[in-house]
Amino acid sequence: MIETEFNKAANSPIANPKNSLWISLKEGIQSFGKGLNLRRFYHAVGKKKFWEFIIFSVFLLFFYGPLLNTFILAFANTYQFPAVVPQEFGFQWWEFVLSQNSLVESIATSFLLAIITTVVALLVCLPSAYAIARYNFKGRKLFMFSFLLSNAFPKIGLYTAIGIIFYRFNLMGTIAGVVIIHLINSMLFMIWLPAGAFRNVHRQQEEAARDVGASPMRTFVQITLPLAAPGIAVASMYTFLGSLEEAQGTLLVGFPEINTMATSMYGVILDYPATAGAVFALILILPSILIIMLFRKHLVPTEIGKSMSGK
Amino acid sequence: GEESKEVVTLWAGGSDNVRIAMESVTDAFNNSEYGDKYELELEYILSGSGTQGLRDRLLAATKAGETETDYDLILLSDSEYTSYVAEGGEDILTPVDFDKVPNAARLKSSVAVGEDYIVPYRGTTVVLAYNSDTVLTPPQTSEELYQWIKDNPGRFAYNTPGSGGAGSAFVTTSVYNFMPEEALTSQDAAWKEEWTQGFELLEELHPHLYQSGGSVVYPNKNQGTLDLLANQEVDIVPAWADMVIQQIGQGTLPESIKISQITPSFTGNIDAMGMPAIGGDKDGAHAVMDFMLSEEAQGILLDEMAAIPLIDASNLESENSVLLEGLDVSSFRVTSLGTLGTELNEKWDQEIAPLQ
Amino acid sequence: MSNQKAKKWLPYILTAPSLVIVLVFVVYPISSSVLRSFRNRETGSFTFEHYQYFLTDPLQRANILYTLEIVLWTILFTIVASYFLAIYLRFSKSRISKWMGMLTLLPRFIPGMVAVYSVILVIRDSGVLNRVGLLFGQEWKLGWMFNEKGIILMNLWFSIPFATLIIFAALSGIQDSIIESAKDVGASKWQIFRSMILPLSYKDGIVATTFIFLGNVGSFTTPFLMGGNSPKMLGIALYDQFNSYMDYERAAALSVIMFLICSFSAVVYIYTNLKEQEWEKGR
Amino acid sequence: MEEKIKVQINNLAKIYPNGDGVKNVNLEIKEGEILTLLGPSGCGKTTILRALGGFLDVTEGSILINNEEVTHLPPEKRPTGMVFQSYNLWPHMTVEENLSFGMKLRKISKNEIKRDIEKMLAIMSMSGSEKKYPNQLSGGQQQRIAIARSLLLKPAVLLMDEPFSALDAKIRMQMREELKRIQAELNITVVFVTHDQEEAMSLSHRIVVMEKGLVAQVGTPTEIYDNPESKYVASFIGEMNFLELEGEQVAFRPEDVLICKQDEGEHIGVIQSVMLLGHYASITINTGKHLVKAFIPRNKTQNIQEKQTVSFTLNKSITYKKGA
Amino acid sequence: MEEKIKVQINNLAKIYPNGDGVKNVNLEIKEGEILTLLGPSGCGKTTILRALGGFLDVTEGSILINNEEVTHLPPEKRPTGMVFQSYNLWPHMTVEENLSFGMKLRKISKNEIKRDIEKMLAIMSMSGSEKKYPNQLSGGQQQRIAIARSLLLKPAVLLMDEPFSALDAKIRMQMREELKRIQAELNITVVFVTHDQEEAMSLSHRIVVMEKGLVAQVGTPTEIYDNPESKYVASFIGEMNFLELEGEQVAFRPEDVLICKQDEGEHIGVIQSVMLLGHYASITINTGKHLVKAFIPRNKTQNIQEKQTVSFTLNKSITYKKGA
Ligand SMILES: Nc1ncnc2c1ncn2[C@@H]1O[C@H](COP(=O)(O)OP(=O)(O)OP(=O)(O)O)[C@@H](O)[C@H]1O
Ligand SMILES: Nc1ncnc2c1ncn2[C@@H]1O[C@H](COP(=O)(O)OP(=O)(O)OP(=O)(O)O)[C@@H](O)[C@H]1O
Ligand SMILES: [Mg+2]
Ligand SMILES: [Mg+2]
Repeated sequence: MIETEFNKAANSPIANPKNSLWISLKEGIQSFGKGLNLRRFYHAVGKKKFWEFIIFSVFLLFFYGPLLNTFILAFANTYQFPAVVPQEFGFQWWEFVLSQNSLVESIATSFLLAIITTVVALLVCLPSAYAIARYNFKGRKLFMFSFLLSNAFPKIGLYTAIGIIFYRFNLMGTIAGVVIIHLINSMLFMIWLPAGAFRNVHRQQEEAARDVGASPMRTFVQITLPLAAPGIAVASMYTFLGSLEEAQGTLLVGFPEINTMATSMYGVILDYPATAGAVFALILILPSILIIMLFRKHLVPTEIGKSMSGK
Repeated sequence: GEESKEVVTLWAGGSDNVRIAMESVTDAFNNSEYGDKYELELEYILSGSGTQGLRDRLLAATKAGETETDYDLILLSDSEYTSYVAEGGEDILTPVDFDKVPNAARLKSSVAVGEDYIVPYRGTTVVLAYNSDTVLTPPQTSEELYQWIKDNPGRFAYNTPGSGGAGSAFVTTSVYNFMPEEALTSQDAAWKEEWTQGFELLEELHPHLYQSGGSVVYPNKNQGTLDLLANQEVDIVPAWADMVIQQIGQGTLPESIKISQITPSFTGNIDAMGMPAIGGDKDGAHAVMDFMLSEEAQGILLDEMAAIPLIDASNLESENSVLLEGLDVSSFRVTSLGTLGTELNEKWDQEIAPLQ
Repeated sequence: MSNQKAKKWLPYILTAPSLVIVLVFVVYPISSSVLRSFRNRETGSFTFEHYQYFLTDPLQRANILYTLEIVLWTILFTIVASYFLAIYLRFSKSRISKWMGMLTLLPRFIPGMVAVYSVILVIRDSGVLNRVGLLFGQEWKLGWMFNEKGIILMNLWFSIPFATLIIFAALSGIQDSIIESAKDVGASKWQIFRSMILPLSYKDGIVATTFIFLGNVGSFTTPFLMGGNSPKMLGIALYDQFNSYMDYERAAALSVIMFLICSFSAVVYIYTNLKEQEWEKGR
Repeated sequence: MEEKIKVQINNLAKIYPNGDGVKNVNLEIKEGEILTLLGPSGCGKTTILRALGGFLDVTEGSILINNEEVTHLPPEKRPTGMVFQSYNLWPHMTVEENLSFGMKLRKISKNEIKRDIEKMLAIMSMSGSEKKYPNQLSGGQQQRIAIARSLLLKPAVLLMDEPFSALDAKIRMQMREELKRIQAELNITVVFVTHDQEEAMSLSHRIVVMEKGLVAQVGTPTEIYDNPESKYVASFIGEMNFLELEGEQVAFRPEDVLICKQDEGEHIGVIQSVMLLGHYASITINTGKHLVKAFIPRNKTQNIQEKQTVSFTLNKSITYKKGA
Repeated sequence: MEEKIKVQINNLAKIYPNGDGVKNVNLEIKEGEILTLLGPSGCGKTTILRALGGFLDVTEGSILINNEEVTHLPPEKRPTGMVFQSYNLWPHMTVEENLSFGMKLRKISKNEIKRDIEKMLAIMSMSGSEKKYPNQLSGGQQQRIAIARSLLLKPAVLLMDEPFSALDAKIRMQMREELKRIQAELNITVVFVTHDQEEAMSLSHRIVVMEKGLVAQVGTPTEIYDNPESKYVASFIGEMNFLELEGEQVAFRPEDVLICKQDEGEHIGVIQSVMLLGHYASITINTGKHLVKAFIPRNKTQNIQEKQTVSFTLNKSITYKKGA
């Protein structure tokens, strides 16, 4: 039944101009299917390349296909079943989303929170990271694993228990309370990653600085820190983005006084149709993309992988 | 200057469409002549976000003996009022001084309970939303609906009662239709004995409901069933009238979607305003209540969230008025189950959800 | 001498701030939750009833098993796929593999909600996949929403890139000459994997597994948006206890149960991490 | 030594995408000889070796081992054994497991494996180390085990890529002698890669000197030391002084400089430095235009001091055209 | 060279928690000399050097530099400069920034810094590399900059911990000569650590031979080469043969073996191998009980072949008690 519906729409001479896009898409896909003789392709590029191509396609489709689709939907005014591509493009939902002043406010709050969280996390975690990297003190491993164990307790359970403390200290619904929640979420990587970075700074480089007359503090600030900066930057980026996207804890201890993009997104996803959610998703993802562009030089997959495994 | 204004904080909770409408009302209040004296601030608690609900917050603050809070004014439905009183006592709310709310005189309907403590401002009810392309004659009675469900397997869905009022209304009426009408507004645990028949019905309907991946699925949240309807995966769902109307207007629901009420009807609500005793600015709160019953505010609510006006709507011009036609506030079935509601949901979770 | 003493205390001073935060905002709340889980709601007396409830109630037991099932499948698929990807990334020198290396990084930075939302739009019965299928006159109702399939798929979306990164890093630590000398003595691809790659990287595989385990046992967003009504994943069951039933004692007990399940995996991690095998010593 | 040809390389070329690589390589490697590829970093030694081992697809040419074409076989199908510069052993396996891994793949019986390993460890002077892990062995011992591992599989050719360069000077020396001994004992064919001319001189039967991807000269160590065909080879093998005399380049070795009493010598210069290098001393003489290096036995260094003016003659020299 | 004492080490001991370390170290380092600490890996060379530089708390004893006690000063307060084996430079700073970092800390004026750096780079033959980053320099160049950095601060003593061991053989040689030249030019005091006896011999004024945390012998290269006080020193410095004759150990250097015609020599043996090492050849003679190594000049190798029976006498030898 649905199929005939669809054929009717597609073959109709007065085909809605809105639909022309996905008709041409359909034709495109069909002719692509015909033209792309997989076997011919296989022989043209060779076995290795062929499989590489297949793997890469599957990879892209699985990991990036859905995101791309969401991006497209963000610019759809109408997207009703069974259209593949929105029937009508436009900025209707952008207008809707951006017209709400609470949203603009929540964006500002989000960034404020993320910045504070990152700065506090740096201040609190860097010394620990340095200690882990440089000193072989008693309880070092235990200390490292305590962060792992704290990740083993269910987040919601933890937040609720923290809530009780927060009530006592009047931290409920305050920036400080939310920052603490975001902070404890980011501590694991904020310590492990910079610790890896500090470990990669050769001791000789520090000693050489001491040798030419720099005090321990100056050595740390002018030699160790800049050399570990890429790793620290990546960790900060995790913290920053993590804080931007955190919703569960913010809802539990900060809501409704503290409203962030992520908590708003919750409502939008739950209570709105796909197109509005897509706009919000895009807004939420923008900082990630910007930051990744900024840091892409330091994003070395192997290095990040190594530090994430606590090495 | 700005500083001299008294700040009134209004606390509310619910779905996001209510938030948007309430934000508009807030802006309107601040721009009205009341705005010269008072500044209204909205604190909105999104439902389903896992955060502590408004009632718990207020009760917690009351029990903690706090007196100087910013819970100046809260929004609550008349059915919720019962549970506020049940846990917080009669004096959790301050009685309304109706002299300071002149617009109250224009009210066409009244609340079922707590008349002295709360002022109603909008109505809303659960209805059947259906795809008029495929359902030419929608069911008129509950019996017809149940028969339709069995005749059209997989084309009906209701959301889990814990996740939204539409599903909850469907479950509640399905169960309470077998019971005396007074049970709907009673918190007496004895009524639990009589739930059996209703649950048998729900169990019987279960295999005929919407399926995905080979098993029956109850979507989460009110929006979940509306999505299924929009995407033509089902043909009929129970839904809040305001949500359906609003989304048809926005174009996210196709225009083929229509609403209709059955008899006995699904439950509805009258939403009201109340002043917690521990809140501050009472004068400001009265001013806000008065404003909410003005034509301006009622118009905004009608426009933005298809709320059913409680004052004479003939002067209000809105596309939504047409769609709301036939939904009579005075005939809404009101529930007030208190903690029994939670237990009903729990029973549903335990008996219906796990069915294969 | 005082210099030496200061040196001894320095690491403890440096770790103090983060330690205090962990103690106050993690260890203390967890401990109080543990206490609470043993308390009767009305009388406040000591009781096992909450645990008993979760371990005997058939629904709750089904939830626990359901969660474990999802987590185990997720781990299985993830590890297989990640090894496959990581090996490809490590040993292919083509430009595509460099690109893929970079692209595996990004999903970590995509807000979880956005990802879940995006995947739902594709796989739900009225999603992009089915719509594309309809273009060809096919009904592709996957039926992956509202059951474990969708959750597992989504978990894979999150965990494969993550595990791939960790395993890839481990494989990068394996010298080419180790693989080449194995080839040289006549080992096939499978033998190289079994005898060289796996023993030299399994620890990192376990690290990845642990993180996936921790992340998935308590996961909320994915099952909340994609899961069915029953059984439920533990994250949702816990949420219900707070949000719908407001039973904080039971919630605490469930938290502790989840914690114990997770700790099991964390202990495996710590054990393999602390245990240095003979051949690793002095490296 | 029979003159049987073990490996034949015909017109081999391997060009990397960036244009680097080797070409025009023609070589015959005889059974039972140690052939060394010698040249500075980046000249393509490893490239040739890896082509022999099957780790590279060659661009052109063919390789025959035992008269059979192997050009396109993967490493596991070639009768070659490779020893790398370092990280040879599998760190997670004991010495015994390292040694038996390849043999097990060949389905050799357990007893035989055990016997062979024992014998080989004895040859390597490593008996009793079966249960040790590589990290419990010194660098030199590890390389011995690596060689043993290859030899146990009885390869037609043993390929060694700078196997000793990560070792200490002393151990390096020792390993060289060891290798010569084992090679002679088992009469195996070895292709050895090094950038250390001393190493090449001391252990090769023949040396292939390479320059920027091309073969510059092939010959026995003596041939190459005494008759370097080009200035490049001359300067690369051993120490060589170059003087510009009447538009020609005169090349001579430091040991061919004869320091004379007073002014009897052909050339005059000031001694700039004296470095004692064990049994001989290296002296740098500044003639004003050039620095000349001379080696003299230790017992003749008593009379020689820095800043002293001396004269010297050349025992022997070669003349190259300029620019050659 | 004046005989002024620059550094005095009195009864120094540094014992690590695991019991390793050095002890009973007494040394006087004279102004303007290159003193080398030489010994096998793990003997404690680095430990002494780091104690001098202030990177270690010593267990016992004292260190005086310029007659001032520095035993408990941190590195930044000591008049020493250290050059490490590698990773000396700060990769995030240009050569100029690397060089000026320490000078700026000393509040030297900008102009002076600039002038000094230029001069120092000229001495190091590195002029014009101011704006380069360390990763744009070769290993040898990096070590030069590291030396320059230390020298610019005019340290009383320059400490160098195997500074050339990460470099290629050729460049290593070159750097040694370079170091000698610079040291002579600036008349600085250098404590140099190496495990390479050739390196120690070629550049030191005096050598401290170490054995397992203790000083085994101190002396000039010639003294140590000619009169090693113990078997240990003898075997460590240069090549040394040991024969057991009548219950005593006779030690002699390979160059002191004189190969005789027919049976004229004191000892008889079979030539086991001949290794050509450039300007001389190393010959191994099997006397039946021992293997004896002999060095002979290249021009005398014509008549010598493997497996030939020869006789030889010893020019010179030292006798040790057994067990010494
Ligand atoms: N995989 C590769 N891709 C591109 N160029 C390469 C590759 N491997 C080697 N080269 C280049 O080919 C040339 C020869 O390299 P090769 O490794 O054979 O030199 P080598 O003589 O072994 O040097 P070394 O002594 O440094 O090991 C060099 O210029 C090198 O940069
Ligand atoms: N921080 C330390 N803790 C414990 N033992 C150490 C430490 N540093 C060095 N040692 C031990 O002290 C001894 C001397 O070490 P040192 O580094 O001084 O030797 P070295 O002569 O410099 O050796 P190499 O040539 O290998 O550098 C060794 O046995 C070493 O294992
Ligand atoms: Mg090479
Ligand atoms: Mg050392």
